[in-house]
Amino acid sequence: MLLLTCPYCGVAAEETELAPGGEAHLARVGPEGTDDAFHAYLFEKENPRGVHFERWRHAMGCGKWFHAARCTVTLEVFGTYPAQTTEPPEHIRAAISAKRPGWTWRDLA
Amino acid sequence: MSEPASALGVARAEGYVAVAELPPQGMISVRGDLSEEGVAQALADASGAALPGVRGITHAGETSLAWMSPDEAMLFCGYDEAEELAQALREALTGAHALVANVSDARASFELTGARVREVIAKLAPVDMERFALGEIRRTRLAQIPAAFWMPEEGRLTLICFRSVARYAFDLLAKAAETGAEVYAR
Amino acid sequence: MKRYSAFAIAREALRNHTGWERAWSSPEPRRRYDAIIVGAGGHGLATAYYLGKNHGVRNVAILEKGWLGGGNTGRNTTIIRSNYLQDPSAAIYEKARSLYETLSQELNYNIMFSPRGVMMLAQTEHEVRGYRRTAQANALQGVDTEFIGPKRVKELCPIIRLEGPRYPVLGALWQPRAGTARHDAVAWGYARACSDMGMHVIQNCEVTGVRREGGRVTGVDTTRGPIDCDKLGIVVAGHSGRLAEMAGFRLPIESVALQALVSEPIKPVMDVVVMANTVHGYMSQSDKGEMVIGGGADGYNNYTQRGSFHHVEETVRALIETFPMLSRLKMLRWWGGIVDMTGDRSPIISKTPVEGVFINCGWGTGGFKAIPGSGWAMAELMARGEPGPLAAEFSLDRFREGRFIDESVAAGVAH
Amino acid sequence: MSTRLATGGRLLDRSRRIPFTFNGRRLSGHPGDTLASALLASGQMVMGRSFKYHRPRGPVASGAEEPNALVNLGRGDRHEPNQRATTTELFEGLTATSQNHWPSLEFDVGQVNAALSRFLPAGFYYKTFIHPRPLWKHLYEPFIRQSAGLGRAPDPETRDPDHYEHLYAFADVLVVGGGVAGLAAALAAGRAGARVLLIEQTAHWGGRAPVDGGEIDGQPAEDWVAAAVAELQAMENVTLRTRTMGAGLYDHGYALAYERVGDHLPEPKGPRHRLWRIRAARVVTATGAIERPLSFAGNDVPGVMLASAVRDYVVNWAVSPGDRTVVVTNNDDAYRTALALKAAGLDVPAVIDARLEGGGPLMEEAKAAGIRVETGRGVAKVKGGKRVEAVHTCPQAGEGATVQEIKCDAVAMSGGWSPVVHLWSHTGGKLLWDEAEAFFRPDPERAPLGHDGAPNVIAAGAANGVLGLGEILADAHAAGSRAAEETGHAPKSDAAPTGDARDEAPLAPVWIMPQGAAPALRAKAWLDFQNDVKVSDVELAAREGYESVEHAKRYTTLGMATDQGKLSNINGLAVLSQALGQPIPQVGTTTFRPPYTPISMAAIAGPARGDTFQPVRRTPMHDWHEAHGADWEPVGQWRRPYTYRREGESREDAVNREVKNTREALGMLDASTLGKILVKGPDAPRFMDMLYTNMMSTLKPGRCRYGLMCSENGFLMDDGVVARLDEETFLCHTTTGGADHVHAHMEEWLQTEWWDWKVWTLNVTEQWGQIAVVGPNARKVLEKLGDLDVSKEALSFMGWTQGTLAGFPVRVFRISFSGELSYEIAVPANHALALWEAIFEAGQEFGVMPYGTECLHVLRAEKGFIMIGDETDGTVIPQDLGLDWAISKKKDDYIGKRAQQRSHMADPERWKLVGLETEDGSVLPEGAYATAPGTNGNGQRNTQGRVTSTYHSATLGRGIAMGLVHRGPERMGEVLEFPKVDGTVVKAKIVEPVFYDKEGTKQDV
Repeated sequence: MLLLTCPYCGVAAEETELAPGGEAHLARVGPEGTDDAFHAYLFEKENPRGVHFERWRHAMGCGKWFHAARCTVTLEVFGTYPAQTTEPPEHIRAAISAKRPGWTWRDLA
Repeated sequence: MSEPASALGVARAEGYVAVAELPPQGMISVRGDLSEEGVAQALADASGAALPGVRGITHAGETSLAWMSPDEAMLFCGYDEAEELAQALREALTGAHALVANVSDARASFELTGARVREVIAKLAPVDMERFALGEIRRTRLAQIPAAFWMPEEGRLTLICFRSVARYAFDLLAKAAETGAEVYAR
Repeated sequence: MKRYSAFAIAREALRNHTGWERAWSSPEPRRRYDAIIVGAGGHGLATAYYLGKNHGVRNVAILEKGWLGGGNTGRNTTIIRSNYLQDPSAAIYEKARSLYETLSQELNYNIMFSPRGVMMLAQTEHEVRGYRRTAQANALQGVDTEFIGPKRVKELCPIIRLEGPRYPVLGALWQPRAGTARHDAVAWGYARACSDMGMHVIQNCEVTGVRREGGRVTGVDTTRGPIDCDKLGIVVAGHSGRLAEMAGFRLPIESVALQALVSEPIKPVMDVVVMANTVHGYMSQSDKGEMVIGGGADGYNNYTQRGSFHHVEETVRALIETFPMLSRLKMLRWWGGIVDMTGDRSPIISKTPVEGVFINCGWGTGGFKAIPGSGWAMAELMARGEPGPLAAEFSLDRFREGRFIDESVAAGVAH
Repeated sequence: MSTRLATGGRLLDRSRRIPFTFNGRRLSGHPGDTLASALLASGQMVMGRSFKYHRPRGPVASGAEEPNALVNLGRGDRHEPNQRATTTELFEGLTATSQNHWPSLEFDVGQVNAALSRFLPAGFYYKTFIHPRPLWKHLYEPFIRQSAGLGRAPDPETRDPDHYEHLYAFADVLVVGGGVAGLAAALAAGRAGARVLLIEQTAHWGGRAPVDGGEIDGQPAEDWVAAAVAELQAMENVTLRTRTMGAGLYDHGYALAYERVGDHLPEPKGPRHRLWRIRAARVVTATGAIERPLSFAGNDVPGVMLASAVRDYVVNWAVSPGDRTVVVTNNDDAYRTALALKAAGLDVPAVIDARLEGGGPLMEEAKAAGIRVETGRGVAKVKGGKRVEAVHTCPQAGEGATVQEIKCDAVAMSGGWSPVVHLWSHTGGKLLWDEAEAFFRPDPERAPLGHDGAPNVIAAGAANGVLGLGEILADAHAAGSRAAEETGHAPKSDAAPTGDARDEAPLAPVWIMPQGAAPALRAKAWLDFQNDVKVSDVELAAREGYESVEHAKRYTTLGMATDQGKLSNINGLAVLSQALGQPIPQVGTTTFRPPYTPISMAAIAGPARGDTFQPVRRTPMHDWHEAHGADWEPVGQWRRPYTYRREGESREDAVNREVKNTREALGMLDASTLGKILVKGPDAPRFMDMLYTNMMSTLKPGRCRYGLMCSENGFLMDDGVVARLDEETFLCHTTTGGADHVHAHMEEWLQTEWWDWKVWTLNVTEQWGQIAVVGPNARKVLEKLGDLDVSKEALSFMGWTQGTLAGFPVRVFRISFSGELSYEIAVPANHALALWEAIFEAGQEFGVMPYGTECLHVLRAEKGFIMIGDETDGTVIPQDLGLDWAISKKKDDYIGKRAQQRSHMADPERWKLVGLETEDGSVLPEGAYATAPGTNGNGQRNTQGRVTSTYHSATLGRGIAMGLVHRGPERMGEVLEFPKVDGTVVKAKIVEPVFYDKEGTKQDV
């Protein structure tokens, strides 16, 4: 029963106030993209055992989408941050490095 | 034009906390960046209330101004004043990037009164009611529906939800507030 | 191998059952096998079994990082049905169901397949249309189903409340020859049969790497040393992504927790399996008397085998509405399993970018019922290097082409 | 013979008697009794039958761990099976019946299984019932099922009259367990100022201490408990709760507690159960320990109990389980039972102590009290059937040769204690094997982690593997202080409560008694009393290769009974490890799953039952529809009238009437459920172009356009009419089911992809009631209502306007989903019913009738309009439906465009939408498939199309249908064959999907 803090309204919201939205930081592939690129964008999701970046919406609250950095094995939450960014902010990555030295996710580390 | 009819015709239930549907209220939704000076000013002027902070609600007489999200505010007023007030806001916000809509008919409002209003809400919403502050508005889940509430004063709580589920909300609240279902001794 | 029978039991009883031999051997790994199956769950063991039985490939090892049958095979609600809408699904699940019918005799191990019948309740007009469509499709697919009315529903399952209150029961899709089986026994029975064919079922042996040369698999590294092989079958629900990564390719898969629960045992009240998709719940009664209830899946990646409580809550409240007599029964045990979800919620039985490596995964919430069919199709694929008709449509590249097999279309969730 | 003692019973109010019945017998007990203690006091030792062999069963324990004493409780709608007598508080008029026997508790034919037990070893059913195949279904399984199950099932038509609720609670520190450990921890945390919630599963505080004796801070344990509770109750920051069990621990500090609010009353005054959903920063598990049975032959005979339980019955409830009780032990604690029995004036013929050197001070005390102690001895077997008659003692070291027979009618056994580590383990806390005490205890180095990755569970006292009153208090005080500190509350510097230090000789692990017990004895030594799993069964499992503890457990069903192995798991594990010749920690332990003890389904559902099972969404006109004979259809959570039936009308008649009337005169439809979403901003036009396949940016203010919305995966997701309100503002209509989903879809793209675009959205669905006025007379009625010019000139087809109608502020859309002259009128919801009634009134002279969703479907089908959910099913793209005209070729992008370029989506071989006309005019079956010659590789019939919508058209007097057909539009006039489920075949011709008013003149007048 996850507890995630919405970075917009500051509520430490329990899972039932939230809607999960899958992998974070996907770059949309439009009509110009290749079959492979489009396939990767839509289906080849990250599925790590460990550090993961994912999207959540505070659906039953302020309605805002945000991102969470979470461990899929211990469910530890390293931090949450607004969705209006193409990659995790530095302080989040630092927080992860402190807890999980040598972590990697996609091309991040 | 007919008298506006609330969803349940101001239903009422008496338990260890009283649950009453309120008559139609004026509500105006404003989408706009609340951190923008123009938007903030227009809201303050229109409501006469101070611009609330995050998860805050401020009052000025019959009018209240609520923070709904970083880019959404809700203005509460008399049902009949809503259209005018909305129009005034639209004019005040011309030029700014904002959306103003009179949504006075979209929701039902309830008032809970009694020493244990916090306890009754705690049966239905995943919110730490013991720590819920006056002047705060909380958008959350009431059992299976979205709802929002605030406490104008200790022992009194106002809750809003969509009109179509008013019956559901009322039945739940009434049951939770039934005499005999008290939880805490104090 | 000593055959199991009532006589054998009688004989053993006279010597305090001291004469029973091991159901499966516990050998040391060889240096090399013709084929290695990673994962000794139902699907992996069935794959090995049919490799031997149908294709004569018997120099096979099944590697299991924990104990055999310890994954989803031992954590599901044991429902077996084939009333699927799309042709490829109906084909493989019906193949599985028909194999289940005779599996006890074939394996000489009672897996207790109980063809008690499965009904899927139609509780909205939309569901009625959906299930009528499924019945039409099944008739052409050779799957024996029919759409029945409320009266028949009540006859078959007296504990159902027809009138609602929220969703009246308007009818049901009824598959009389579907049912349940004893889940652990399926894994144990296959393991015993594989062992009997001389295959190696190796437990507590985790694969740590996949060795390749020039785009071709040559073997695996394990916690018990390297092992060579010509062909590698990856059949590790919940961990497929990891193994694929070791082999150097990606899968369109996300792993989430799926939950189930059982009540305390009561005397028999329910002779059929009931699925109510409108309210997202399904239930049957085990031979022990427990009401076995399937819950929902989380919407986020999770490897903890623990789901979130609110799914249980949603399932239970729905079932109480449908079966009011549940109200005063008690939840005895609650658990979760990790399931692989693909882009269209249908499985993958496919070749991979690595020559000699084959993948069987993505069964989502529907794996147990497919075990024999899945093993059959996977064995065919591994033996021939090309998919047979059962596996053809379940290839990896269907996502790239937009050729989905979407079962959720008929009515709500596919369990 | 078990009886009530003349004096004592610390939990009893002996001044009052309360009547109850068991199997119809009228009995009585005292307030404070449990059902078990009251039955024992009434001489009723046998309370049930075991699961597999139907052996007679008496209580073995006194609390939540009880595997045997399960009863059917209550009558009729309040009947509840499998209630533990040991945790059922006695109340006035309680009625209970025993379970799992026929015809009676005393004589049960099922007991034949016991006689045949040697033929029914663990897993026997896997090895037999195999041939002949049909017999499994028709004979074997039905037989097994009948003999299985425990409690009587509630009646199918039963309706639980009680209600249940949930409660969200928050705490810095949740303390689970109200024994002295829990109290000490709560005191430490509470005094430090932390917000504390302390829960206890029984009705009493103090746990075992008051029974076991000893002093705390120089006063009797009982007095200290009373003082501690008083102090805690006085603290504003502390909440105490009895009858509340810590059921489960979940991730991120989420805990479930199960409060039995009304179970101790004849009828609950408020809710019966309350499920607490607690979020705690720290959880202190002070859940105590459970005593282990000893595995000797006949240890399941009624009268054989845990030593601690015997002590509880004597001290708490003044019940003597027997007149002569033999105590069997491998540790010192059991001597307390011997002493308690003696003190109560009961006979203790002997203490059989498996340890060669025997025990410490407690043993000396027992000897001093004149109790005979035999060390190095064990029990070879217990004699007796429904009641203990005697025990045969033997050397523990031997194979069970009887040394002596001791007559007795009860046996108190103690195999040592096991900490209750369930909650600790629920979220992944790991365990350590403690060699000295021979039990698993929490490993502080591998505690469960909270959302921040820090350990969030602290075990305290016996639950932490700490025994001895003084040691427990110190450990618990430290746990409470630490929990407070970690939640930001500096602990007061006060010292821990002091108690007597433990002074006991070490325990000697005894897993089988005697050590070398012969097979015949092992086959009678029970591990799991309810499921009838014996030492020999676990040994058999090991022999057959079921070596993993999970295998052995599942193969033998050890620990899978309603007590979930609270008494049997460790003993079974130890037997398995001996059989495998591996140390216990290497064999491992099984996982612990919630709940700790079973909790009611109803409590889990809470208030979600009956009218509040799920929200029903009602339009402003809901009650009007109800009053006018609406036949409801659930559409999502909405209720919409399927049709309005009149007296004596069938559903079909009603629909046909509505269709005819709407085509010929005037119909009204409540369209309020349609989604309405505002999209506004300088970037709104380009956003709309991305959302819809159409070109929306070119739509003129004042005009409407039908639009399609696809998912990024290319499939048609929703459709509806878009009205442009002004240059910057669009109003998007969605399907009834689509409103929330589509709004979320818009926000998702705006917030996570195009956050730099200046666009706001607002879901105003419920602000408006929407009324469709449809039919040749539509304009007449609106003109009659006045105020608004609805002439063709002023408001042409696909235009919209606003103003007042009959005094109501309205927005009127000139759109048609029926092919008729049609207006959709939006009015503020609080006025919608009034306007609806006004139109209905005014419409009388024009023959107005309300119509429902089915009529709506027929009307649209006659016109060949698609319906999301019928023509689409999540696999259909707009191109399949001949909607290419609604897909802009000028735009280089829209959501779903890229997906639609994939090979399979662009494939000309796809099935496409056509109309279908049966040759005989009949209605095609719903969902019917058109067959093609031959079969596929899997032997399935080939198909070339399917029916998506099929209706009887009252207008045309024949069946009409739409369907998706392989290359359909190129095959006009071809005849397809649709097999019916009854084997017959319907032939239908491929036609244009528009059946009525092909030119579209009627809607544009």
